[in-house]
Amino acid sequence: MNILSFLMLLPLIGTAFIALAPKTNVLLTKQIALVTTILVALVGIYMTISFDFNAKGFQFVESREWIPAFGIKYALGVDGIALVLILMSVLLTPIVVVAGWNESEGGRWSSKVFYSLLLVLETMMIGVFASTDVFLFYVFFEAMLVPVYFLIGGFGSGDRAAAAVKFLLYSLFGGLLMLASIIGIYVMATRYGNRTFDITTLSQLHTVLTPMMENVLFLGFFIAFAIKAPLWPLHTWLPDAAKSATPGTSVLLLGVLDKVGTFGMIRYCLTLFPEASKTFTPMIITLAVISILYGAFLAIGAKDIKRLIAYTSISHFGFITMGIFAMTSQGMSGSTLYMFNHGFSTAALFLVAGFMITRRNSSTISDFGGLQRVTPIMAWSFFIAGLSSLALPGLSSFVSEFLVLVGTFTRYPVAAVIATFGIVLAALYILIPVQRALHGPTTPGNENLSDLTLREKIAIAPVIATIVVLGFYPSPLLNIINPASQTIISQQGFSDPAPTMSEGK
Amino acid sequence: MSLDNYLYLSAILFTIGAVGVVVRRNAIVVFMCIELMLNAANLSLVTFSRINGTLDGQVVAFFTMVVAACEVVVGLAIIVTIYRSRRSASIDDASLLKR
Amino acid sequence: MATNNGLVYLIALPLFGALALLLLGRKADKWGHLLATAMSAGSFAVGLIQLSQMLDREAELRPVTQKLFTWISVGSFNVDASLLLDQLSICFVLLITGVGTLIHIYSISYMSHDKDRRRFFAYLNLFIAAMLLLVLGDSYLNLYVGWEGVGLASYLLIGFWNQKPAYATASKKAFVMNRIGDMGLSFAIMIAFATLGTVSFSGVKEHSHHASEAAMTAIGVMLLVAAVGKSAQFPLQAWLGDAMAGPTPVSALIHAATMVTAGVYLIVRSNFVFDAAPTAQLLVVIVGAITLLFGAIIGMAKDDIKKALAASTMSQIGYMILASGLGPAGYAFAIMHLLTHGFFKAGMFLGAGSVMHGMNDEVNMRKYGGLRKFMPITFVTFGLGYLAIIGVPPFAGFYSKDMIIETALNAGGAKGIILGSVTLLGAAITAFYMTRVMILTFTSPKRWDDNQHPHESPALMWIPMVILSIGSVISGYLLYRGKAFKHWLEPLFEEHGEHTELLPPIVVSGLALTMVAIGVAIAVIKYQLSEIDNVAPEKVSIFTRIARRDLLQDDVNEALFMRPGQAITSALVKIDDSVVDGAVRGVGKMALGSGSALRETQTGFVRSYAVLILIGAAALIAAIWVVTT
Amino acid sequence: MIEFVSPTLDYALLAPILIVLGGAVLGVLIEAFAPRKSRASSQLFITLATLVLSLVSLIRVRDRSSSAAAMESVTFDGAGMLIQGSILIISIISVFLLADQENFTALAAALPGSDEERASLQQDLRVTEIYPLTLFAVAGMMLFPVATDLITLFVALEVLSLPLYLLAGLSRRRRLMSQEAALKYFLLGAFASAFFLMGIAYLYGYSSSVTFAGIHSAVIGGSGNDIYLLLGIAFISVGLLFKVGAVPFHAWSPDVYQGAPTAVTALMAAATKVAAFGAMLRIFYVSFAEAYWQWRPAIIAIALITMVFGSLVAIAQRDVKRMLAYSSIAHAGFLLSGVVALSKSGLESSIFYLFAYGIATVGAFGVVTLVRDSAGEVTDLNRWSGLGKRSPWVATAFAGFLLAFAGIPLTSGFIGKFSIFSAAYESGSTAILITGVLSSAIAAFFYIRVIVLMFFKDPVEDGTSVVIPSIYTQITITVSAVATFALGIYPTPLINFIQSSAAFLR
Repeated sequence: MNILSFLMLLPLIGTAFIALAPKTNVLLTKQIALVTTILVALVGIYMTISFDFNAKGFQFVESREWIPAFGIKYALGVDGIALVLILMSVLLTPIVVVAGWNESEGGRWSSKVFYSLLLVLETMMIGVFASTDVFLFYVFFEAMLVPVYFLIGGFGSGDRAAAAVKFLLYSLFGGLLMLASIIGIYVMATRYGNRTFDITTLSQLHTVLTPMMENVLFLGFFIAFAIKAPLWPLHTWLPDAAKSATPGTSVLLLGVLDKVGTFGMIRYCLTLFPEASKTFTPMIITLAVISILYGAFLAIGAKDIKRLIAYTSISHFGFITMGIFAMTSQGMSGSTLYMFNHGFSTAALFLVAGFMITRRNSSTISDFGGLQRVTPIMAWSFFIAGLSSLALPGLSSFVSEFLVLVGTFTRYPVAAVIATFGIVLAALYILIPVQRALHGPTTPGNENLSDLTLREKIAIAPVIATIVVLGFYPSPLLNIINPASQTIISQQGFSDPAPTMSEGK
Repeated sequence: MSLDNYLYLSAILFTIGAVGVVVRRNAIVVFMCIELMLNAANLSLVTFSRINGTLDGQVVAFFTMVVAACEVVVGLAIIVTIYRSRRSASIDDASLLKR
Repeated sequence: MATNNGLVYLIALPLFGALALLLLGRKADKWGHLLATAMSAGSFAVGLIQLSQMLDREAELRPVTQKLFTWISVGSFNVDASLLLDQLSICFVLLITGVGTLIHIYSISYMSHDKDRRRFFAYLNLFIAAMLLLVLGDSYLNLYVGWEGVGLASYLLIGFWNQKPAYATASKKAFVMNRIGDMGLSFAIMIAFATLGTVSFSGVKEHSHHASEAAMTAIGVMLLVAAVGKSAQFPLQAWLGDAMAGPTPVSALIHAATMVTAGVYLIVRSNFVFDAAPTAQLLVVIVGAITLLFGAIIGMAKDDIKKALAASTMSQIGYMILASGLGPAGYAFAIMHLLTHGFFKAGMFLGAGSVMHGMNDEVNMRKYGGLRKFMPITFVTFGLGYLAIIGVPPFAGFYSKDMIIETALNAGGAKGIILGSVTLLGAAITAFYMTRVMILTFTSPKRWDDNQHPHESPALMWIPMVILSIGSVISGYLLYRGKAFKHWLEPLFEEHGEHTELLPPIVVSGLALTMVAIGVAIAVIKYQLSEIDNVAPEKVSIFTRIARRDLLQDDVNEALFMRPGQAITSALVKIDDSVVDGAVRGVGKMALGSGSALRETQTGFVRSYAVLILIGAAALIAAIWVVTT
Repeated sequence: MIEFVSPTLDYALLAPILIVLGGAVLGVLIEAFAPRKSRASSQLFITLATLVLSLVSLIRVRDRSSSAAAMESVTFDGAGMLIQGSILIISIISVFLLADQENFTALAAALPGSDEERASLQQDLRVTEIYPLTLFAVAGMMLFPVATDLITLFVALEVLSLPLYLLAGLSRRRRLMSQEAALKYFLLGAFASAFFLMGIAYLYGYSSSVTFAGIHSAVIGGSGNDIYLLLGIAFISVGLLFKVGAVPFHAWSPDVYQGAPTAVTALMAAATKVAAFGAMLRIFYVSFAEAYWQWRPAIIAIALITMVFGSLVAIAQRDVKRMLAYSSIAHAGFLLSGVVALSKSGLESSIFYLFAYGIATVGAFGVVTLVRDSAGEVTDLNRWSGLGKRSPWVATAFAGFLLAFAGIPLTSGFIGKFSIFSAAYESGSTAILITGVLSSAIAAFFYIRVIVLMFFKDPVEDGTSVVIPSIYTQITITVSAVATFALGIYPTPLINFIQSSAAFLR
């Protein structure tokens, strides 16, 4: 059996076991979930190791007929980019399970529901990155929404129902636009004699499309991804969703699901519609730069810690998008690496924020104060997570952020320069909450908060470790990513701008 | 005289029936107007049958009468029940279901 | 270039110390400070070994490198994590680790009462490691890591007592303003990569000859921005004063001796860029000159001893920057002044610390006075530092500063005249405010109330002070003798022939000394021979007030950046809710509204339905009719 | 003098229809002679048996196709068989809903609120006539899509309509509403069929033939008077569009859906739509195909209006059954895009969509029958809140059906939407694709609102409760749910089957 299919099957098996587990025995449910996710993670790591860095094209390929009538295949395969993202997903899930050990209680439904949804979601997360058939991708892309919707609405806090609905409607709207485009592609492909959804075959389709048609189809995809990513001005669902969802869910939401947007831009927008991508690049880069600064400013203005993290993510997704459309190997690899790192740094932020919130029963920043004296370890974890979010050199996100900036600068200097101001704002939006929550005198209500428990330490330690290690030694990931991004750029007919060095003397 | 006149007549009858359906309140009358429309159709059918010189049209006409009869049966049954439970055959009274 | 696998230990030792102390937590409270000191000392030892090896080699063979691993490699963007030790970096290595170790020792006693002493030492070690990485990195990107690393360390140390909100704010301010500088550095790197295709020192150096001057200027200016941020030069100087919130040893090490001088290092290190970009070079000089006076003026107005010293640091670094802006002629002297300054300023800060230690952390000099008798050692060491900084021969400062003044004068033309006079004026002001500090603290009559019990600090504290004071006496001459230091550094720079001498050196020295004498004299008259009250007088000239408010630097920043920033933020927050999200909600409402509106067509009357059907039929016929004909 | 040709009938092909009619007649006899006690059970048995039998006989002849089964007046071909099959399957599962006696009045003749009614309730009388009526309706539905001459078409239309008029009026609770629904349905239905008949007349006048084939050749020949063709198409369309409930001929459906007994509503919403669309597809594909440039713009316009209108108004609904009614209007719009596609893929996708939609609809209404309080079914949406807490499985099933309506992947609805829109787009109408997608987005809005009500709101304590489903209802809901998801996850077998056999014999 293909390893990718196996990877997707495992969580479903886990779900089956959970279904069998007695409703009363919550612990057993959790244990099953944990074991499953860990197994998945191990398989994922094994897959990464057995991945051939130098080979071009997709690996671990599997292709079966699904709906031959429409030329739809159950086709899987990963290149470096997809692999890295899958790895991220499967690594984050067990961490989320451990960190959110008690999130499943206090929901509307039993823990069984929670973990079933979680595992189903994991399957779909893998599938959405692994599928090489546009239709299959779309199926995962849309179906994914349902478990998340119930995770937010059923186990979240505050006005969770509204947030869930907002999230779902936004995404559905995007999804339907994308459906229109997919139908368009399908019909075009049929018209030009090849009724298929295979991404590799379709990547030739643009040669026969009229520019107008290509642009329209491109927009269908891009808007969907821009909502997912999210890109300004289609972002307003994210803060609400992130605020209402449980920390664990938020990690998966911002850490993994939103990556589907940026991943889609690379895998679908660029591959399927190179010309249109070129046409829209200026607009997209502009939006990206706006997102960077806009998200940063709103993060500075945020009163609620979860909203703050959400806004920082908007800023970061601006960077990722910018890097993607910069069309340089640095930008492309940087963005992909950025996706991975952002997954972990956001995870760290959200999880620690979650720890803080559960202790204080409030997510308002001003309710905290002087935690560093009360709960040093928690404070430190938050601080380090914050530093990685502001891309401090030596932490993983610096490498990716700098690559994105350099890569963009070589082709779009102005955008890069404006975007760089984001790093000053980043310092503000991280240090302000750090000062409010961790520094200063210990404010009433915080005197006897307890520090991280062993479980929480176990959950957060690997994340921080990853952040630090990848900061100094990103090569393993870059080796996986580089060939893939190279392929994509060359497909686009781009090559890195050579040093200008115009003779002036 | 030209057969077209019959067609015009049937068209007029049909219209009268349609308008009747719209303007009259009493269920029975409305129903009668519908019958009128059916018969207008019949007239056209017969006329066309004459014009085309095939019998099918007349056959249809016969079928129509039968069907109309059945409609009467069902229709009157419904109208009567309504009348009994509402003590009125005005179709405007029956407007609980709306929006 | 020769490789040497020993370099990594320079950084590894203190880094290990930092990590150990942070990760072990309270377990290490007992011996943490000792480990940290040992690590710093060890690093110093390694440095000495490296120096001795270096001395054995021929001038051009002296630089050594060590490649640790491939850090980032994407397309043509390849950066190795590798270290470079040459004549320039070795000076810094020794300064950092040497002074650093002394300050470790000093802190053992200075921080002995603080229950977080271990954390303090962890931060110190972290700083040492980062600073070493800064000066050892062989490419701008490696330097960047150290660059922000020291920023982090200084953030942590300034905010070491961050339970005091003011201190927390100070640390944040320092970090953010540094980030603005860092932005400049990243711009410089981007431009370098985009134009030259490399970010390593050697690479840029080799391209610097045939790259366009425009590119070089751009890089140079951006590097200057970085330097300005890190070295608290104008206009990014505002954070240094507040940074005095940190424990005094920190001020001595980071905000006097080492970190703040990183800007000078960056410029001198990038000499090849600036040599190729005269415009950028001019800017450097201007910044240096402005800051030199700026700091000096503030220094005259401060009553807080640490702030006064901080201002003086700012001004002294102004000297160095100015020198480094004078091209090959000045680089050596910039570094030389940097080193001597490292000694005497660190020593004076430690002195200040010891004074505060004896005065229950009182920092207001107007509440000092006559401490000469109570803490003689401090007085002497501080005094030697004082003589050094104002530039009295044969103390260290005299040689280094004199050289700078000389070079400035010889810069040629109006430039030379202006710079020369600025530096001379600076010397006078320096003399004035430093004398003021001396008098207010030590020699004037006592102004402290009787619940104060001034006393000399313990040996662990005064030994480092003594050592540093020795340094501030002799270091200048040692480096000056036979232009030793100039020759030591020469291989790194490209000499552009000799400069015209505006005035003979002896005259320059004379001028300088007269200026100093004037400064001292005024101070003595104004403070020693007249009554000083223990609260700052209110009825003072507008200039004094402005000077006390740091020449309005904070007011300007607030008006220009902070308030607009806050305005934008709150505006955007509103917009995001009302406009962006509002639009989305609006669409929803619209759909709902039209739904309920259309709903009304369903009247419930059979006849109206019939009408609908009728209309529909008519429309259908019409439509088909239209199409058909 | 025309000499009389004795008709030759192919009973094997006619069997499915004849069996159903026979079963209906048998049912009538039972009403006449069997003792009251045994009626209910025996009627149910006979009905099911008949339908199953008919299905079997249909399968037996599935790969035969002939237009000579009854002298050209009915044509059995792949498409027809598929549609008949769908009708039968849908009817079978909805008959289980009929079996639940809570749905129907004890004594149709009794006055609402009269002693007579109370007495009849106490005696636990039951109108068992519903079964034969249903069978008659089903027979009509099966005849409708295979009829290939206008007479048969008209007769079939009436045969399927008349019983439904009556069934609509037999609700046990809220009888006034029920009767009103019957009245409205009847009057408007008759009104529409009058148009239909007039259309027949004009087509006959145009082509001097009543068979589809004749009309087809006349259209090709172009000899006839185009005015007649125009009027004919228009009037026929009015009749058909009325049945499928397309705007502006939709107005009856919300009222009737709401008033009629839910079981009947299920049958109407699902089976009738299938039949009506079957007939529509046939007549437009077979007879009017070559005149498409005349009618297509109009039908496209109606399709667009229908989608948007249905989706928009559904948002504003507070009553489950009305909401479903409007959603079915929207779906009628989607299905019309299959008609205008006028291509093989259009036909295939329409058939798939009809089947999938029908199944899901029956299931959804099945759930509606379960949510009750002392006064009968609770259709007020606000009182559905917290259903997910009270009875998770029922709520989950309903959510599933809603997701299918919304066209979320992994449900049958998605495949249907995808295939039908791509068919429409293939035939070059971008407008339908865009509008369809957008109105689906609007539609999602209210489907999700219901899901929120059921799962994320807390139950209101007002006696609303979910009755323990009778075994029949259970079967209905389970079967539909399973089918809905199965067709979403692995539709290949059905699609292949449809592809292999879906074609109209001209």
